[in-house]
Amino acid sequence: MTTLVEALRLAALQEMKRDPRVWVLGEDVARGGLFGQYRGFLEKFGPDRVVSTPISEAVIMGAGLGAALVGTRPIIEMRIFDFVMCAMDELVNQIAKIRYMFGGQARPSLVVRMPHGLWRNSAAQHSQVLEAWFAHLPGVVVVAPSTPADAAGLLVSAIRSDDPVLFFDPKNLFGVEGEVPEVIEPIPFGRVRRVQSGNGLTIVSWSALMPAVQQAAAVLASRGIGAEILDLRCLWPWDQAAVVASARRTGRLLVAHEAVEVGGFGAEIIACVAEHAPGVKLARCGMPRVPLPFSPPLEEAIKVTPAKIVAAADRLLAR
Amino acid sequence: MTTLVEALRLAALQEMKRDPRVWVLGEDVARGGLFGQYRGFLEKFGPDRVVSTPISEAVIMGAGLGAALVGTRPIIEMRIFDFVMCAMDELVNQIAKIRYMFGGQARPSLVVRMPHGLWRNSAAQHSQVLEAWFAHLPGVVVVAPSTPADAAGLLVSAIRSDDPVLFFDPKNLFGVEGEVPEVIEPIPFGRVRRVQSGNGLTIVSWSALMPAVQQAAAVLASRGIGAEILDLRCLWPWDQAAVVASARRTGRLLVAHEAVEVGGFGAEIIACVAEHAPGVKLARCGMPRVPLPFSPPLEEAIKVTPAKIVAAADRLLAR
Amino acid sequence: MNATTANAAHWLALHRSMCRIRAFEETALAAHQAGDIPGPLHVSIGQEAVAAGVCLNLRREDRITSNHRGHGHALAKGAGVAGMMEELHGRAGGHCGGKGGSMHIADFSVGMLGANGVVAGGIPIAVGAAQGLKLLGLDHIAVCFFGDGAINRGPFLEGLNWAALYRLPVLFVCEDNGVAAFTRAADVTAGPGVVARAAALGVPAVTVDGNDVGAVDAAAARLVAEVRGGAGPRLLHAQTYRHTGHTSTDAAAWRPADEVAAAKQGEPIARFEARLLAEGVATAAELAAVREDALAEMQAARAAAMAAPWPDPATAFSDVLGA
Amino acid sequence: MNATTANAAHWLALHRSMCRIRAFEETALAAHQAGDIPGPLHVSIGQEAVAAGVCLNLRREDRITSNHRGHGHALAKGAGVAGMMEELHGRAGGHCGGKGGSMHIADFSVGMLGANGVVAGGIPIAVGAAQGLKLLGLDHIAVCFFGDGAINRGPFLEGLNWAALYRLPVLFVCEDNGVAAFTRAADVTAGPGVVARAAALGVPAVTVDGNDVGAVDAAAARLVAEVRGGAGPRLLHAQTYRHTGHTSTDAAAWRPADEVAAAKQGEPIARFEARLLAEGVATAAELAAVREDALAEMQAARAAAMAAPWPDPATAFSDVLGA
Ligand SMILES: Cc1ncc(C[n+]2csc(CCOP(=O)(O)OP(=O)(O)O)c2C)c(N)n1
Ligand SMILES: Cc1ncc(C[n+]2csc(CCOP(=O)(O)OP(=O)(O)O)c2C)c(N)n1
Ligand SMILES: [Mg+2]
Ligand SMILES: [Mg+2]
Repeated sequence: MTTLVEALRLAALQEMKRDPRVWVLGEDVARGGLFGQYRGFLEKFGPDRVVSTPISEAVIMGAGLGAALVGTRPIIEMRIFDFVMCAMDELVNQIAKIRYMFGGQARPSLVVRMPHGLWRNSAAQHSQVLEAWFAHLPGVVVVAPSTPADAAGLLVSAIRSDDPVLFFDPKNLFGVEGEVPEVIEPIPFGRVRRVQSGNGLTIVSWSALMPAVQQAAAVLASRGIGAEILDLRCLWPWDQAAVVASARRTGRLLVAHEAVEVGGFGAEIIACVAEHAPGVKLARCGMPRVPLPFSPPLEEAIKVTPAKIVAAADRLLAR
Repeated sequence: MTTLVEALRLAALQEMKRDPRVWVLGEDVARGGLFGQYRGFLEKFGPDRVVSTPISEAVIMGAGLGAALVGTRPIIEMRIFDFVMCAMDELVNQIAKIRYMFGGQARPSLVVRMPHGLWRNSAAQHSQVLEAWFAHLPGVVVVAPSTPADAAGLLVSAIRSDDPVLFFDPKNLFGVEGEVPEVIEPIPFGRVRRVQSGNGLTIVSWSALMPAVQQAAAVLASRGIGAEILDLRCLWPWDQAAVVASARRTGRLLVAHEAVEVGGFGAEIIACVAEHAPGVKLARCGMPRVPLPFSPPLEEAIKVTPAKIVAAADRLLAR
Repeated sequence: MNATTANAAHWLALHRSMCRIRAFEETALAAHQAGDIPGPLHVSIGQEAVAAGVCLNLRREDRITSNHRGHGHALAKGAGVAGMMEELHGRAGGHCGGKGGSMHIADFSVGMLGANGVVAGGIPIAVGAAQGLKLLGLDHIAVCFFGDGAINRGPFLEGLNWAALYRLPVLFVCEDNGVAAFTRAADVTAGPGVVARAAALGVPAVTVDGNDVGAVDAAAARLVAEVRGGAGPRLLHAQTYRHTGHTSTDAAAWRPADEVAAAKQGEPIARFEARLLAEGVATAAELAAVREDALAEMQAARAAAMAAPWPDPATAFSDVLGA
Repeated sequence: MNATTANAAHWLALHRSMCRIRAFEETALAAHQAGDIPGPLHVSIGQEAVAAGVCLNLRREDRITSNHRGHGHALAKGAGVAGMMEELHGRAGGHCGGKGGSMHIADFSVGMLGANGVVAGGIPIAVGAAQGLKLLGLDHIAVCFFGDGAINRGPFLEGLNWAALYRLPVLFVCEDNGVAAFTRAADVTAGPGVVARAAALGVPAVTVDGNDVGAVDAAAARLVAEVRGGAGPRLLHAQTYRHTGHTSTDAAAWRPADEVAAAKQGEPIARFEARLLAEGVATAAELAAVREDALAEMQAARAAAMAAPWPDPATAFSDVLGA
C-alpha cells in the first residue's frame, strides 16, 4: 500500500528517470517539496533538474513555458493552488494560447501541478477549488484524480503529454493509501473510473470529494439504494459518453464537487445531460458561494459532507 | 442619443462630482482612457483623482483595494479585460475575500472596470470573455450591461455599492447609441431587462451578444416564432426568478453568450432551470473551446453569430 | 542611548511590547501543539524587535499591512489580545469572528489591515492605503511588513515604483530573517540586496540590526517622521533571525544547530534587557515582572479563548455581499 | 568605426536589415490604413537600429522573444517576409496560419518565439528558454526585447533576479522610446532607471544610443559574447524614439511637433548612411538601391499576401489540443 503523495512521487521519479528532458521547478522542491512529493529528487537528479526557485510564481510558470518551447518537459510545481493567482497571465494568456496563437509552431509540453482544495483549516487563501475555471479555458487539459493509482497513472500521462496539463493534486487525500503498480502505466485522459455500479441514481464526482461520496453511497446502500458512482478524473477532456449513458440508465444524476456550486463544473455536466438526455432528473451538491472560513464549525457549515450528499440524493430520489 | 461609451463617461462623471471620495486609477486615464471613457476628467478633477498609472496591473488592482480600505471609493480601470490576468492575486485572493476573511471588518467599496470581449480582430490575448469565472467566485458582484442606459445606470450602482463590483464594459458595443437620462439613476443589480416578449421560446443573453440575439429574434419573428428575450445584465446576483418564470411559460430556454460554451455562465443557468423547472427544453449557444483567432474568416468560424443563434433555436424548437 | 525620563518610558514600552509578543507566540505555539489551534501557525519568535521598534513609532490611525507571520505586528500596533487569541482558537469573539485565523489576523480598530496568506500580498494594499490617506488629506501613514522572500515577487517592484512616483506616505519594512520557508534567501536572491533594489526604484532605504530594538526604534522614528512629513516612501531593512521553523509543525532541522544557538544567544529581548540594566532604566526584578505579566496575560487570554463559544455556524454565510 | 572588409559587409547587413524593417512597416502601415490588415498594428519606425543591431549578432539557433511591437525583431532575426506579410493580412500562408496577426507574429524556424500582446509577457518565456537551452547543454542564448513600459511590471523583477541567480544565457534588451502608449515613461517610472534596476537585481547593464546602429551593434556583440560565454545575463538599454503613434490609428498628437521633428532628424537609417558614406563603405547610389530593393521586396510581399488565400475556416478548430 502506498499513500497518494508517495504514488505521485514514484510517478514523477519514474518519468524523470525515463526521460532526461523532464525536470521540476518550484519553491523548495530541492528540499523535497512542501508535501514530500519530490523527496530524494535533488540527490538523484541534481540541482539543474530539481530547481528550488525564488517566490516568483509568474516566472516559475513562465519559465516553465519558455523551457518547454526549446524542447524540455518541465513539471511546474505551484506549491498550493491559490498561488497560481500570481501567475495567471503566464498560464491563461501564454501557456493556454501559445500553440494556437502561433498556428501550431509551438507545442508546450508541460505539467502544472497545483495541490488544491480544503486542507487542515487553511482558510480562504489556501483552500480554493477553481478547477471549473480551467475547463472553461481553451488550450489546456484538466486532470483531478482521487486515488493513488489514478494519481500516479494520470501524472505519467500528463508528463508524457504534448499538451499543457493542469494537474490538480488532491492535497487533502495525500495520506490516502492504495495499490500502485511497480511500473506505472499511463492512464488515458477523459475516461471515468466506475467506483461502483448501481441502479438507483448516478453520482458523479472527482478529486478530494470522492471519499465523502463513497461514505454517502454507503448510507444510501444501507437503505437499499444502489448508487452508481463515477469518478470523473478529468474535467477536460471529460467522459461525457459514460456520464450520459449512466444517467440515462439510472434516470437520476447527482453531481457533487468540493467547489462552489454556482458556476462549478457540475453546472456543465448537468447542462450537458439536460441537453442530451432530457427526462433525466438532475441535481447538484457543491459549496455555497462563500469564501472558505477558518474555524472548524464554520468550515463544516460550508463544505460538502457525506450528510449533505445524502440529503441531495434524497431530494433527487423524491422527485 | 448617446453612445454607450459616452453614457459610461457621463455616469462616472456624475458620480465623481457627487462624491469626492470617488476616484479613478489606471493606465492613460489622465489622457481620457483608451476608449475616451474618462475624457475631460483630468481637467475637472485633477491628477490626484484621475491617476494615470504605470503598467503595473497588480498594484493598480491592489492599490485600489488598499485605498478602499481607508474609505475612498476607487474605480479601478483595467484597460482591457485580459490584463486582469496580471492582477489575479489582488482580485481573487484579496479583493474578493477581504471582507469575509476579516469577519466583516473591511468593506472594500470599489469597482473594477474590465472592457471585455471580441473587438476588431484583436486575437487571443485581447478578446477573452471569462465573466463566468467571477460568477463562480464568492465575494464579488458581476455586472455585464449591453445598452447605454443600462451601462450608465449599473455603473452608478456599482460606484455607490459597498461591495466590490466587477463591471464588464462591452467594448464592442461602445459605439452603440441609445437614450440616457440627464440624471442617471442607479439600476438595481440582479434584475433582467425584458427586451421583448414572446411565447415561442425564451432567449437569455447579455453583454456584447445582445445585438446578435436581437437579430436572430428578428429572423425567427419573420418565420412567425416569437422569442422572449431577457438581457440578464448581472451574472451575480442574477435574476433566477425571472428566467425560470419565462422558461416555464414558453417551455423552451436558449442561453446564448459570447463566451466559450463549455463551463460558461450558460451552463449555470441551464443547470438551474433543469433543477427547478423540469420539463423545460434547454439549449446553449456559445463559442467552441478554442482561443480567439485573428483572421476574420477564422474569427467568424468561432464566434457566436445571429445565424448560429437561429440554428440553435431551430434545434431547440424541433425537440 | 541616554536614559532621560522620556525615553526611559519609551524603552520600557519597547521591552514590554517584545515580551508580550514573545509570550503570545509561545502560548500560541503550545496551544497549537496541544491541538487547540487549528490551521497553520507561523510564529515570529526572535523577530520581536522589528514589530515593536516600528509600531511603537506609529499612531493608532496609521495603518499597517502584514504577512503570514503577523502576530507581532498586530500586537505591537495595539490589537486586542483577547480578540487575537480567540481568533487563533477559531472562536466567535475573535477579531475576524473565527473566519480568518492566524494567517488572516486583523484589527481594523487599531489600523491593523490584516495579515496575508500570500507572500507580498500586503504590499499593493499598503501602497493603496497610503494613496487613499493622502487623497483624503490626512497625515496618517501606512506601514508594510514583509519578509525577505517577498522581494522576489513582482508586487515588490510595482509597489515601490508606485509609492515613489506618487510620493506616498508609506514605510516598507523588510523583515529579513535570511530564509523563506525551507530555502535560504541567499540561494534565491540575486544582486546586492533589498536596499539596492529599493534605491533603484526611487525608495531610500537603510539597513538596521533587527535584533537590536533600540536601533530599529531609532531608525523607524526617523523614517516615520520623514514619511509623515511628505518626503515620500522609505524602506527599512531589518536583519533578524527566526528561532523556530517556518510553521509550528516545522522543526527546521536542516539548519545547523550552532547557527540557531548563536542566533538565540543574540536574541532581542535578553539583549535589550542587558542594555536596560546597564543604563539603569530598570532592575532585573522589574524586567522579570514584565515578562511574567506578559505570560500571565497571554495564558489568561488562552484560557478565556478555550472557554469562549465557537461561532454560530450561521455566521459562515454572512460578510459575503450586501448587508 | 574603421571600414575593414569584414566589418564593411557586416555594416551593410545592418543597413539592409534596418531598411527592410522600415520598408516592411511602412508597407504594413499603408495596408492597414487601406483596410487590408485587420486588428491592431504597432510599428517600430524609428527604432530599427535596436532590432538590427542586436539580432545581427545572433545565430539562427538563438531564441528571441518580443513584445507587441515585434515586426523588426522578427525580420532582423530572419523571419520569412512572405509568412509575415500574409500573417498580418490574416492569410493561410502566414507564419501562424492567420491565427496570430501582427501582435502574435512568430517564426520558430528562425528562433523567433513570438511577439506578445501582454507587456512584459516575453520576459519569463525568454528566461525559461535560456534555462532550457542550458539544461540541454546547448550554447545558444535567448534574447528578450521589451519596452520601457515593461520595467514597471513584476515579471521584470522576477525574471532578472531569476536569470542572475541561475546565470542563464539571456540578454535583456530594453527598447526605451520614452513612452508607453499615451504616457511618458518619465511620468510613471521612479528612480534612476532601468540600468540601476538591472544592477540591483544582479544583471550588469549598459546604455547605448539606440538610434546609432553601430553603437548598438558593438554593445550587442560584446554582451552576446559574454552571455554565450557563460557570464550570466546582461541587459542592454537602448534609447530610441517612436516616430509614429502607439498604434497605426493613433496620431500621438499630444507630442510636441518639434520633439518629433528633432527625433526624425536623428533617425537611425539616414544617420547610419551618412557614416557609411563618410567611411567609404558604400556610395549613395548603392544605399538608395538597398532602400529601393527593400521597398520592392515588401510591396511584392504585400501584393502576394493580398492575392493569397484566406485560411480555411475549419483550421480555426485545429492547434488546440491533441494531434
Ligand atoms: C505567493 C506565495 N507563494 C508561496 C507562498 C508559500 N509561503 C508562505 S510563507 C513563505 C516563505 C516566506 O518567506 P519570507 O517572506 O521571507 O517570510 P518569513 O516566513 O521568513 O517570515 C512561502 C514560500 C505564499 N504564501 N504565497
Ligand atoms: C499587461 C499589459 N498592460 C497593458 C497593456 C496595453 N499596452 C499595450 S502596449 C502598451 C505600452 C507599452 O509600452 P512599452 O513597453 O514602452 O512599449 P512601446 O509601445 O513603447 O514600444 C500598453 C500599455 C498590455 N498590452 N499589457
Ligand atoms: Mg524570511
Ligand atoms: Mg516605450
